[in-house]
Amino acid sequence: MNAAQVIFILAAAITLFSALMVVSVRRMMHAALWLIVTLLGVAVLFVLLQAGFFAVVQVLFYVGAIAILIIFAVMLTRQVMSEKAPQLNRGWVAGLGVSAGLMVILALVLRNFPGSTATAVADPSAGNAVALGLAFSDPSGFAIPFEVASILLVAALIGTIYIALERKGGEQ
Amino acid sequence: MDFWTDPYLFLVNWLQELLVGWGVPAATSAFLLMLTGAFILAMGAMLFVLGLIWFERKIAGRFQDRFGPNRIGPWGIIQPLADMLKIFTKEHITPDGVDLVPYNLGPVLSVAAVLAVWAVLPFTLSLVGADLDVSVLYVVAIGGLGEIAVVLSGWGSNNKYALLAAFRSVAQLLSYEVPLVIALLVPVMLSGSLSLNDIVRGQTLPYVILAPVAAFVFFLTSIAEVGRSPFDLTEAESELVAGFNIEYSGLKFGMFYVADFLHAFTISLLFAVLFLGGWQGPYAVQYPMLGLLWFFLKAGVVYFIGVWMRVSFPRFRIDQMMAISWKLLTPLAIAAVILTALIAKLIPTDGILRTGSLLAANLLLAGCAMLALILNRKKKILKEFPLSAASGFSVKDVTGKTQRSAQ
Amino acid sequence: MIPLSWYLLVAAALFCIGLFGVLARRNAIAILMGIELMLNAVNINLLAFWSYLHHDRMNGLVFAAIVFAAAAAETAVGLGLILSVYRRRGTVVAEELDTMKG
Amino acid sequence: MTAWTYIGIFLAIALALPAAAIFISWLLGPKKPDPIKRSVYECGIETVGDTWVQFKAQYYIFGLVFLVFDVETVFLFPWAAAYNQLTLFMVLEAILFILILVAGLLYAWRKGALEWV
Repeated sequence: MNAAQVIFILAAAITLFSALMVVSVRRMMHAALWLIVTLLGVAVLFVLLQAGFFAVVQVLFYVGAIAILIIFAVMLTRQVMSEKAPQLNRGWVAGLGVSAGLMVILALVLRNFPGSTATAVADPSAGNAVALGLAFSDPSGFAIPFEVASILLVAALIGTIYIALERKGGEQ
Repeated sequence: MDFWTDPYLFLVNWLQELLVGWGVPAATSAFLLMLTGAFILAMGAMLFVLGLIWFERKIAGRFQDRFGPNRIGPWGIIQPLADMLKIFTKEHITPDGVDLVPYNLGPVLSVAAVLAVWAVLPFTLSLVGADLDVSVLYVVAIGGLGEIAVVLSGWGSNNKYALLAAFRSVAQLLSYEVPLVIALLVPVMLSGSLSLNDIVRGQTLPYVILAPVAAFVFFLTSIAEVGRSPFDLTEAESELVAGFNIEYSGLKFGMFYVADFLHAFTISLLFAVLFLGGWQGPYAVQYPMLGLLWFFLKAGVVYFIGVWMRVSFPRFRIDQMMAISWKLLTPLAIAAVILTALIAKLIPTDGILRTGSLLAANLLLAGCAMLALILNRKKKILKEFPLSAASGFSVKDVTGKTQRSAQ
Repeated sequence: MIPLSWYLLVAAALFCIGLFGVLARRNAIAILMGIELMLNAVNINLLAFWSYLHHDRMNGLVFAAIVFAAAAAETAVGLGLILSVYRRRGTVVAEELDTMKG
Repeated sequence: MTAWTYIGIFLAIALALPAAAIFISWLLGPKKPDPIKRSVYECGIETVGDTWVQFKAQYYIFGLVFLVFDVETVFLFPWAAAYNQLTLFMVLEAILFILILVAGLLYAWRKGALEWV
């Protein structure tokens, strides 16, 4: 039970507990704050996987941008009455059944997955950002996804501005 | 490596041998040393703020032609300590309907978000907290946590004005983080690594000479990120009462105050690391402790300029502030990145030619930005006072129609 | 050391919690948060496989970076839609948006 | 890995120090609760309605443009870190990446999304 395993168990417990709170807590603002705790827990898991760049990007991007955007959205659509109404729709039992079933299936698949006993973690230096940068830019590597990602982002930007911007003219 | 050349490393090794001598296994002794080192650094930063408060109040006094604190102790040195003791014994008033966890977590997280930056700052050749290979991004990510602290305290205090002020402040922080992050690309490109330590080692020639535009953008955006001087709309007295920290009293309010000062000095440390060459200086390699002196001197100069701006500039309106970030600083930062990327690749060999062309390109870019500003200003003036109505002045009445005055 | 199966189990659990959030919550923004959890679970899996089995090739890392971009685009457009629906219908509860129902 | 353990320790201490200071100050400070003292500060006027305020979509638009430019940095920082080993063609690729995103910014500028209404 060395230090890494203790940290892993702690981080995994915090992540899963706060994820459960995200889906079950009544008030939307609290759900958003629990989501931030989940994202920080996942960042700790990335550190344990020797992917330091992704841990920092996770905190910078998810906690710094997406969580704040969700909090803005929660603020923009606040209604006093909807907080008291039941937060789960009628078919929530079916939803619980489906996800529990999926969990059992995944556990079975993992049990006889050959690689799951692999423990040898190779040298940590291979996964740093410079190697990723090279992979992203050399044409034989992943240059195409690099450019497609920017087109995807601009499309999302233009689409959302077109939708969300209050046009001065007739709205309803 | 005896005591005189590098006291820090000598001390660490001596302690290490001492602990191992007592039979403490190597791993735990390294852990203990790390723990004490981190504790000393954190306590040092918190106590450093007291000196900072005194330094700023004295300088602000001098700018406004008055003495600043001089009652307690010689030149008022003990004044911040007296303030601290007073605020330590103040009552904590918690208003009703407060959301306890976010309310109390807000001030703690805002100080922790600033303190955590000190973990990766390269103080000297050997004295580095954590030699992280992604420390530039770590610093920006910790800035993101500061925004979460603002949201927590704004939401937790269950006060309409605090909530509104918190979101205006977050909107400002967000729109100023974009040019900050883009301007950070330039030092990373010039030094070829994401680690602050390598950036400082690569700066035999400070990057402020190679990329002055990026340095200017970084300086302005980091001051806006702290929420001080011209960009301090969020807790301006004339605006929304006292911003998001209305409902805090006693030391919790004191914590926001400490976070504000510590953050102001941390950005000057960062500016010194990224653009002024950190501990680089004469004899800094042979005697690393001397590097610490250069580092804090450079940061002090940048901090002085920050205080200078804070005292002399009027406050920006919120739409002006947003316009500056999106319409001036972001295009400027993007242009600086593209310019540096192209030129540093076309002239790969280090030397006068490369620095000269980089400097020229940056100055050219700054000139174009100035020109664009002037033309835009002229266009705006012309729109309001069209030349055609030179004979009589045109007055817009309530309905917006232009009435021509009598000749 | 930590065997790979631990990571895969945690990722699977996170994915199922996210799935439950999507299926059972009435508020559209809570559904979006559920989707965020599922995307994070995918990221954990990608990085776990990269870190344990294919440390030399960059596929896992590049895929995880693209998941970041996809999550950004998805959240931006999703929240934009929710806001404009809220402005027009005045409600954010997913069940009441049934004008397309036959 | 030792760097990350140091970061972990430092974050724990950075959270513990202010919390300890506030706790000590809570112990030292006087505790005289008083209903008037505990009422929400509203420049002296009674608060009207619960604390919820209708926001403009302006906040969301700024958050959105920030989100897109934040992801841009996720892709550009590895490229900037590997800058010394890149050829000119690769540099032009990244500049194309930046120009595409600048097109998005210009669209937002033209549509007036960046105005603070």
